[in-house]
Amino acid sequence: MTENIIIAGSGGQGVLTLGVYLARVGVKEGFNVTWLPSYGAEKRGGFSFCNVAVSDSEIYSPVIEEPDTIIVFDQRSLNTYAVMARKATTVIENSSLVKEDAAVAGTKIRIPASDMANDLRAAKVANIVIAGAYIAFKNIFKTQTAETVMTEMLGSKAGEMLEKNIAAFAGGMNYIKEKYRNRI
Amino acid sequence: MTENIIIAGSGGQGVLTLGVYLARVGVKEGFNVTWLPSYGAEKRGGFSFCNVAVSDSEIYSPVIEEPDTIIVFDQRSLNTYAVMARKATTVIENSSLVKEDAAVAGTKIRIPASDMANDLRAAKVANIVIAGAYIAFKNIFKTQTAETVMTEMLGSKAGEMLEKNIAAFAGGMNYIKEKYRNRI
Amino acid sequence: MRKGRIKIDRNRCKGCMLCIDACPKGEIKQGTAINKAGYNVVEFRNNGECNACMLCAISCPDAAIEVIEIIEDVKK
Amino acid sequence: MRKGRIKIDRNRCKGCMLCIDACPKGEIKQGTAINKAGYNVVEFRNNGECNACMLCAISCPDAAIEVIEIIEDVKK
Amino acid sequence: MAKERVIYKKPESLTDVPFTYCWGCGHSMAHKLIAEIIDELDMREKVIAVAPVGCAVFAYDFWDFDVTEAAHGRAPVVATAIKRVHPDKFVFCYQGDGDLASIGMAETIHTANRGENISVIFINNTNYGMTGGQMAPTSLISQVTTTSPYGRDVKNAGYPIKMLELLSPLQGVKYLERVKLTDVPSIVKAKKAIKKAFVNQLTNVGFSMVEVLSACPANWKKDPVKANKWIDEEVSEYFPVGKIKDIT
Amino acid sequence: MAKERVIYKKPESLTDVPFTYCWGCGHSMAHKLIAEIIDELDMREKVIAVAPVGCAVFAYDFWDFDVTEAAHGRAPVVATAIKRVHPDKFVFCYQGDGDLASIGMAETIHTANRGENISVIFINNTNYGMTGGQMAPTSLISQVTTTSPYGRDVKNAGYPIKMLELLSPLQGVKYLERVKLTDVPSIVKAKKAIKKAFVNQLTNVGFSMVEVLSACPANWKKDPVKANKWIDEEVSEYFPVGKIKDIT
Amino acid sequence: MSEKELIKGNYAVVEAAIDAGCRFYAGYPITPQNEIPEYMSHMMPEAGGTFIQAESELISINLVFGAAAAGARAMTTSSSPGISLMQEGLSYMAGCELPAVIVNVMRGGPGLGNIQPSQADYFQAVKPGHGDYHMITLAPHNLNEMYDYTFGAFDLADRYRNPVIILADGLLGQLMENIELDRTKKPELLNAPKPWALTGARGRHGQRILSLLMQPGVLEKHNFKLKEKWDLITKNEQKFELTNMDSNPDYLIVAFGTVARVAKGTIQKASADGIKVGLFRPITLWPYPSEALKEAAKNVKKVFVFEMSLGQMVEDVKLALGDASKIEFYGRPGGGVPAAGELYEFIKKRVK
Amino acid sequence: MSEKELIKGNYAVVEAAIDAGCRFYAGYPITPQNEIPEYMSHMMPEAGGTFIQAESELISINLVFGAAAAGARAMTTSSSPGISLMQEGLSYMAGCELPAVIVNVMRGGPGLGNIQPSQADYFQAVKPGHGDYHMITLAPHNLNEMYDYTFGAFDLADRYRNPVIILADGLLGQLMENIELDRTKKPELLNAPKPWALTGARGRHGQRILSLLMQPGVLEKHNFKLKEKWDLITKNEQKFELTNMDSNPDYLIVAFGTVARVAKGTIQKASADGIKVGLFRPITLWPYPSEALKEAAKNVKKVFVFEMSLGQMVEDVKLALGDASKIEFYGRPGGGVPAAGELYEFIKKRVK
Ligand SMILES: Cc1ncc(C[n+]2csc(CCOP(=O)(O)OP(=O)(O)O)c2C)c(N)n1
Ligand SMILES: Cc1ncc(C[n+]2csc(CCOP(=O)(O)OP(=O)(O)O)c2C)c(N)n1
Ligand code: SF4
Ligand code: SF4
Ligand code: SF4
Ligand code: SF4
Ligand code: SF4
Ligand code: SF4
Ligand SMILES: [Mg+2]
Ligand SMILES: [Mg+2]
Repeated sequence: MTENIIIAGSGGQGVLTLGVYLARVGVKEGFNVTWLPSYGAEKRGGFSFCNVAVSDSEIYSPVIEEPDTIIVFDQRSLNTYAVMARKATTVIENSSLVKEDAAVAGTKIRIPASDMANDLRAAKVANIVIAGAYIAFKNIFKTQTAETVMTEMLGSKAGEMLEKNIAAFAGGMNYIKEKYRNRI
Repeated sequence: MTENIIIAGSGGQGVLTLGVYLARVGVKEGFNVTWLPSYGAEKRGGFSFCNVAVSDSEIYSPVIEEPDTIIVFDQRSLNTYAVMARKATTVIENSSLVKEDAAVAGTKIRIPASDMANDLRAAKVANIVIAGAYIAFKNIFKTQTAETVMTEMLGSKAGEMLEKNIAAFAGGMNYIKEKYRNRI
Repeated sequence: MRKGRIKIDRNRCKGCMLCIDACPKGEIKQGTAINKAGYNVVEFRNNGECNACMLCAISCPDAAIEVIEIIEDVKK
Repeated sequence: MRKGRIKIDRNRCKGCMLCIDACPKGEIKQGTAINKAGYNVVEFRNNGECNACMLCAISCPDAAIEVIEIIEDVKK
Repeated sequence: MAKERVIYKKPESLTDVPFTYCWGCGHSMAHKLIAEIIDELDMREKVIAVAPVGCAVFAYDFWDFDVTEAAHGRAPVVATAIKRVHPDKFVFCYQGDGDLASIGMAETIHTANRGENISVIFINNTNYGMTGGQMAPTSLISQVTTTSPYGRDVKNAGYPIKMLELLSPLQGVKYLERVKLTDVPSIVKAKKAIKKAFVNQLTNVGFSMVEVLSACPANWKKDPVKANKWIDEEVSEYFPVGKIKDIT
Repeated sequence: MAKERVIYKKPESLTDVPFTYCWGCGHSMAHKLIAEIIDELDMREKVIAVAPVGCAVFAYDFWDFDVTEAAHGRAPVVATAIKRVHPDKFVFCYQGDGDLASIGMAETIHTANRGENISVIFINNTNYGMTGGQMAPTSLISQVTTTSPYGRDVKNAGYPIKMLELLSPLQGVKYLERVKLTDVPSIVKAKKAIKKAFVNQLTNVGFSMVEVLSACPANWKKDPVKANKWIDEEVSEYFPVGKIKDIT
Repeated sequence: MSEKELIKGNYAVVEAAIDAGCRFYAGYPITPQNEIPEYMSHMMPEAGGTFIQAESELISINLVFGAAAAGARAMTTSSSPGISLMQEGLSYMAGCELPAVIVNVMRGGPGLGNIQPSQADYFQAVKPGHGDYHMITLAPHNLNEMYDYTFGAFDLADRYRNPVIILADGLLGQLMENIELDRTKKPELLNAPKPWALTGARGRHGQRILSLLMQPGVLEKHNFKLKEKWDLITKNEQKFELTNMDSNPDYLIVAFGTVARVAKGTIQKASADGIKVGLFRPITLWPYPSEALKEAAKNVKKVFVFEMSLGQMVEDVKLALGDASKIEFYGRPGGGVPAAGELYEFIKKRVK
Repeated sequence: MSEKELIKGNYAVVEAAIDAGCRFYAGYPITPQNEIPEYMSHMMPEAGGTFIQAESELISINLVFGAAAAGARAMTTSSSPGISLMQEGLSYMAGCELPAVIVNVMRGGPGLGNIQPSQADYFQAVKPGHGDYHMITLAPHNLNEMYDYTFGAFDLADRYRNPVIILADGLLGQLMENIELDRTKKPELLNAPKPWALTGARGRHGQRILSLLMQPGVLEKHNFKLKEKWDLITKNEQKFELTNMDSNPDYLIVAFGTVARVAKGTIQKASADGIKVGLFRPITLWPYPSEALKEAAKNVKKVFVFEMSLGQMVEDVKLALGDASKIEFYGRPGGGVPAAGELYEFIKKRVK
C-alpha cells in the first residue's frame, strides 16, 4: 500500500497541520510516513503546501511525483496542482473556495469545507472537515485511529476546540458518506 | 656565474639592507638576482637573515641550499649557519662580535666591522663595512657599481650619511686588501 | 467641507484595517472580496462623508489608497 | 635608611633603561654585556645607596629585577 | 460640474509589484516613505540602495531604482564602497535589527566611526522576521520568541541593545533619530526624520541613521492594529522615540 | 650579621621563559602585573586565559596557567564559552587594539552586552604591533603608521575609537577603567584596576574591562623612555585615563 | 523495538545531540535549519546545558571552539552561507585538535541562493579551508540517520579530537518521517577523560591549546602528526551502504543523502523494467569509501553519479575508480531535487 | 626592453593593480602580505583611487563587493586565515557575477599556523565555498608573473564577471627579484562599458545585483547559466608552461608556483646526472589544464607531483591523467619549502 498525498492552500488554512495530522494517523496505523512542507520565506507569498506519503514499504522520495490524492483549499492551489492529477488520482476540493468548472483527470470530490467550518463558528477547522472527508472517501485509515490522533494532537488545547474538531471531522465524513455514497 | 649569499645577524644590524644592497649591485651589473628575507614575527626573536642569489642564468630556488658566501654579524648567527659552509664557501665574520675560535669549512674572513663602524661614530654602517669587504674579497661586482648603488639607495638621506657610508665601504675594502692581500 | 473619495488598489490591499482605524469618517469598511494574494480587501463606503483628508492613505503601509479631491462647482 | 640590593636577570633584561630612569639613587647603569637575545643588559652599581625601594623592579616590564632587603645587625 | 484631483497616490519610485510583506508590516510603510521622499527630492535616478538579508531582502522588487543585495549584516560596508566609488550618487542602506545589530554589529560601528557619508534606515522589529521570529539583540526583556521560549532572559542573552545610543558617542556620527509608525502623526515625523537623514547625505554632512520601530504582526502574532499598540505601549517604552543625536 | 630578604621577584605565575617582546613593550609589563595579581589572589590553578592574535599571541609561553589561542578578534567569544562551561573557573581574555577594536568589534560588543562574567585586558598600543605597525582603529589623529603614511586622516579613516566610552552605555557592562604604565604611580594604579576587574569576576559582578595604554617602542620608533613620554603627552590626551564606568 | 515516532529532521538532530551528552550549543537562525536553534532553546536549558543564540555564525563557531577547549561536548548548526562564515574557525579547530559537531543543512547557492535543498557544499566539507586539514563528514539520508549520525558524531569527534560535519540538506531538515530510536544507547566516550582540555592548572604547569607554531619545522611536524590521524581515520571510519548489489546489477548509481533515497526509488522503477541497477551510497564523504566503491563498480557497465549540484562528489568517484570512462553524471544545482523518474529517464537513455 | 627593476613580490602586485586601472583597494594586515596594503596606502591616493584599511577581511571582501557592484576595478589581498573569512563574500560575488581580484599570499596552516610559504589553500581556491561556483585561479612562480598575472586578472575578471584569485605564497610575496616590465601595456577592458553596474537609474528602471533567487527553478536556471560561463572559461583560459619537454623526458614533474621554480633547479640537477625530467607547470589552477597535462604525461614513466602541502593539486593531476599508477607525490606541509636537491633525492630513489 502506498498513498501519496499533496495538500495545497494558503497560509492560515491549516494546510501543514492537516498534513501532519494525516501523517500521524498513518504512523499510528503502523505505516511508514513522510511529511514534507514548503518552508521558510515562501510563506510571505501566501502559498502553503505539503507532501504526505504513507506506505507499508520504505518511502524513497518524499517529493511526490505521482499523487494518489490532491487536496486543494483554494482556486490558486487547484490551478497549480491540477496538472499533477492522473486518472487514478482523487482530487479533493474545498468547494467553498474552488469553482466548480475546472476539469481534472481522476476523481473529483467537492466539499464546502470552509462554509461547514464557518457554520461551526470555527473557520480554522476547515482542514479537519477535509480530513474527515478524506478518511471517509479513501478508507485507508481507521476512523478510530483518526479520532485518537486528534485528541493527542490537540493535547492541552483540547476543551471546546476538541468538540469543534470532532464535529468538523464528523461533518466531513458524513458529507462524503452522503454525497459520494456510491463511490466510497 | 652564480653567487649564493646568506647573511645573518640580529635585528638592527642592517642585515636585510646589506642583502638588498648587494642584490641591487647585482641587478645593476646585469645579473639575475633574488633576495629573500626572514620576515614578520620572527623579528621579535631578534633574528634577522636573508638569502641573496646572483646569477647570469635563471635563478630557480631563492632559498639557498649551498651558499658560496655566508656573512655573519654575530656569534649566534655563526652558530646557526656554520653548518651550511662547504669547502668552497667564504665565511665572512664580523669579528667584533664573533669569537675567533670557531672552525668552519671553507675560507674564513674576519673583519671587525662593528668596531670600525663605531670608530666612524656610525654603528649602523657596520653592514657597509662588510659590503666593502665582501666586494673586495669576492671581486664579483665592480667597485664603481657598488658606489653608484650606494648613492642611489641613500637617496635624499645622503648628506653626511653618504660620507660615512663611503668611508665605511672604503674601510671594509681596504681592510681586506691589506689583511687578505694574498687571497683576494 | 472639502469632498473627496478614495480608490483602493485591490492588488495591493492586505485588509490590515489600519485605514479603517485611521479614517475619522468611518468611510472604509471590511470587505468580502478576496484578492489574488488571498487577502480580504477593504472597501470604500462612499457615504459622501469623505473629506479627502488622506489619513487613510498615509496610514496605508501598502500604498494601496489613492485619494482624490472632488472640487465641486468649478466655474470657467 | 633601609638598605638593599638588586639582582638583574641577564636572560630577561632587555636594556630598556626604564629602571635607570626609575631609580632615585642612580644605582643602575647601562652595561656593556650582551645577553643571548642580543640585548645590552643593565648593571647594578652597588654603590651602597640602594634602599630597596623597589621602584626599579616595579618599573621593569620584563620582571628581570629581584629586590633584596638587607637587614643589618639582626640580633637573635 | 465637479473636477477631480489626485492628491495622494503611490509614489513613482515604487514599482507596480504589490509588497509581499505580511499585512501591517512596518517594512511596507518604510518602503513607501522612502519612495515618497526620493520622489520629493527628485533623485530616483541617482539612488543606489543596499538591501539587507531579512524580510526586506526583496526590497528590489518594489523600489524602482538601483538596488544591490549585500550579505547578511554587510550592507553598510557595501554602501561605503559604492559611495566611495560614486560620491555624487545617493547611497543608503536599509537593514533589519538582526542584520544591523546582530551579525552586522562590527560593520555598523566601523562604518559609523569612519563617518561615511551614507544614510542608514534601521528597521527594528525586535526579532528576526524572515527566519520565523527568533530572538534578536533588540528583543525586549521577557519577550517570547521562537528561540526565547521562556522569554528573553537578561542573564543569558543580555539587555536589548539600543543601537542609536551605542553609536551616539562616535564622533563621525552626525544624526540619529528613532521613530515609529503607529499613527499618522508618528508617520509624518518618521518621514521627516528619514528625509533629514537623506538630505544630510546630499549636503555632505555625513553619517546618519534613523531607527524605525516597526511592526512584525506575523511573528508577534498580533493583528496590525494590536501590533501598533504594542509598539506604543511596550517597544517605545524601552526604545524611546526622538532625536538621539543631531550635530548636523 | 646581615640578613637578606627578597622583597620583589618574578611572580610564580610566570614561566622562566624571558618575554620575547621588544624592549619596553607594554605587553611585558601587563603580563607581569597579571601574573602578580594571580599570585596574590592565589588562583593560578583556576585560571583559564584566552590569548589574542597579535604580539601577545605568545602569552602562553610566559604564563604558567592554562591558556588557549583564539582566532583573531574572537577571544571574548572563546572566553564566554569557557566561562559558561566552567563557571567556577577564572577566565580572562587579553587582547590588542587591532584584535579587540577592529576585527573583534562585534565580539567585544556582543560579549559585553550579554554581560558575560569575564574580565578583559585590552592592550591599546595604537597600532598593529605584530604585523609591523599598521594603523589601528585606535591610532591617533595624524599618527603616521605603515598604512597611514600621510598620517591618520579622519576623513578617510574616522576618529580613533574610544572603546571604553563606546561600551559604557551597555547595561551589562559593570566596570571600565583606562590605565597607563608610564611610571611607578601609574603602574600601581594599573595593577589596582586589573585586580578590581579580576575580583569583579570572582564575586560574580559581571563584565569588566581595563584598557591599558601601552608602549610599542618598536613600531613607534621611539626608545622605551620616549615611548612612555609619548603616552603621557599624546596618547593619554586623547584616551584619558581613569574610571569610565563603575557600577560594581 | 520501540514505538515509531514521527519527528522532523531538524528536531532529530537536537534529540540526538542531547542524548549524546552535548551540553553546549550555539547557533544563529538560518533557513532551513531554524528548528534546530529553536528546539535547542527549549531543550538545552532543560538538560542543564548552555544554549547561546550567537549573534553570527562567526560567533557560533568560536563559541564552540571555546566550549570544546574547555572539554564540553559542543555543537553548532547552520546552512550554507553560515557555514562559509565558519571556515576560519573550522581550520582553527582542526589545527588545535578540538572535537565538535557541525551540522550543515545545505541550501541552494551560490551566494544567498535560496532555501531549497542542495548538496553543493560537498567540496567545502571534504576539501575544506586554509591549510591541510580534514573533517569527518557524515551524510544521512533519512531521519533515523539524522539522529544516529548526529549521536555518533560526538564520539567520533572525541575519539579523534577533530570536528565532525553532518552534511544534510533542507529536505532532510524539514522532513518528518517515522523513526525508531534506541534511546537506551549510551555515548561511548562521554565520560572519557580529556587531559588536554583547559580546566585550570591544578597541580600542574599551565597547558595550552594552539595552532600557531612559529618555529621553523614545528608546524610541519604537527602537520605530519595530523596526517597520521587522517590516515588512521581513513583506515577505520569509512562507511557506506549497498543496495540491490545481490542482483549482480549491470549499472551502479553513486549518490549520497537525499539523492540516494530518491535513487532507491529509481532502482525500483528500473527493476520493474528488468534493468538491474545497484546503489553505492557513501555515508562518510570524508573519508571517502573509495576501495569499496571500486569493488562495487567492478562489474558494472556504467556508473551513474547523481548529485544536487553541478558535480562535486563525482570527482571523488573518478578518483576512486581511476577510470572515468564508465561514469555518467547528472546534477540538479541551485535547489532542484531530482525525482526518481527523472533519474530513471537519464539512465534509460544511456542503457542499451 | 625596459631596464630591469628589483622589486618585492608584494609591491609588484600593487604596481600591477594600479597599472591595470584598479582604483579601489581594501585590505587588512596579515603577514606575509603586509607590504601590499602598506604600499597601497601610498600609491592609491596618488592614483586618485580609494584605499580603505578594512577593519577585517570580512569587511575587505564586502567593500570589494560594493565597489565591484558600482563598476570599479577592485582588489583585496590577504593570507590564508583571512581568505577563509572571505568565503561567504566570494560565493556572493560569484553568484552575483561581480568581477574582482583577490590575492592570497598563502602561509602555513591549518588555523593560525605560521607565516612561512605554503600552498595548502589550493582546495579552497579551486573547489571553493558554498554553492556551485568557480574562480579563475592563477599561480605565478616569479615576480614578473606576480605583476603580469595580477595585471591580467582585472581583464579576466571583467570579461567573465567573476572573481579571479592570484594564488601566491609567502615566498613570492617577500621575495625581491629583478623583473622586466612592459609598462606600455594597457588593460584591454578598462573602459569597456558595464551596463549591469549600479550607477543610478538614469533614464531607465532600477536594476539589481543579487544572488537570491527564491522562485522555484529560477536559481537552478541561474546555475546552469553560470555553468555555461565556467565551461567557456574552461575552454578558453587554460594556461600552463612546459619545461625541458623537448628532451623527450622519461619523467615529468607537475608543480605550480614556488615549487615549480624549485623544480626547475631539480631538473637541472637531474639533467647533470643524465636523467631527463620535464616540468608541467599549471598556470591556471582553475580551469586546470587537464588535457595538456595528459598530453605531456603520455610518454613518461612516472609523474612526480610536488606541493607545499599534504597533497591537494595531486587530485587534479589524478583526475587529468585518469590513471594514478604513474603518480608519485611528495609534499611539505605547514610552511616547509622543498629544496631542489631534496626533490631530486625523491626522484632519484624512484628512478631505479
Ligand atoms: C550568514 C547568514 N546567516 C543567516 C542568514 C539567515 N537569515 C536570513 S534573514 C535573517 C534575519 C533577518 O532578521 P532582521 O535583520 O531583523 O530582518 P527582518 O526579517 O526582521 O526584517 C537571517 C538570520 C543568512 N541569510 N545568512
Ligand atoms: C584573520 C586574521 N587576520 C589578520 C591576521 C594577522 N594579524 C596577526 S596579529 C595582527 C594585529 C594585531 O594587532 P593588535 O591586536 O593591536 O596587537 P598588537 O600586536 O599591537 O599587540 C594581525 C592583523 C590574522 N592572524 N588573522
Ligand atoms: S491600510 Fe491599506 S492595506 Fe491596509 S486595509 Fe487599508 S487599504 Fe488595505
Ligand atoms: S481621505 Fe480621509 S475621510 Fe476619506 S476615506 Fe480617507 S481617511 Fe476617510
Ligand atoms: S627595566 Fe628591566 S629590562 Fe629594562 S633595563 Fe632595567 S632590568 Fe633591564
Ligand atoms: S631598589 Fe630602589 S634604590 Fe635600589 S636599585 Fe632599585 S630603584 Fe634603585
Ligand atoms: S515576518 Fe514580520 S517583518 Fe517579515 S514581512 Fe511579515 S510582518 Fe514583516
Ligand atoms: S612590536 Fe610593539 S607590541 Fe609588539 S612586541 Fe614589539 S613593542 Fe611590543
Ligand atoms: Mg527584524
Ligand atoms: Mg596593538
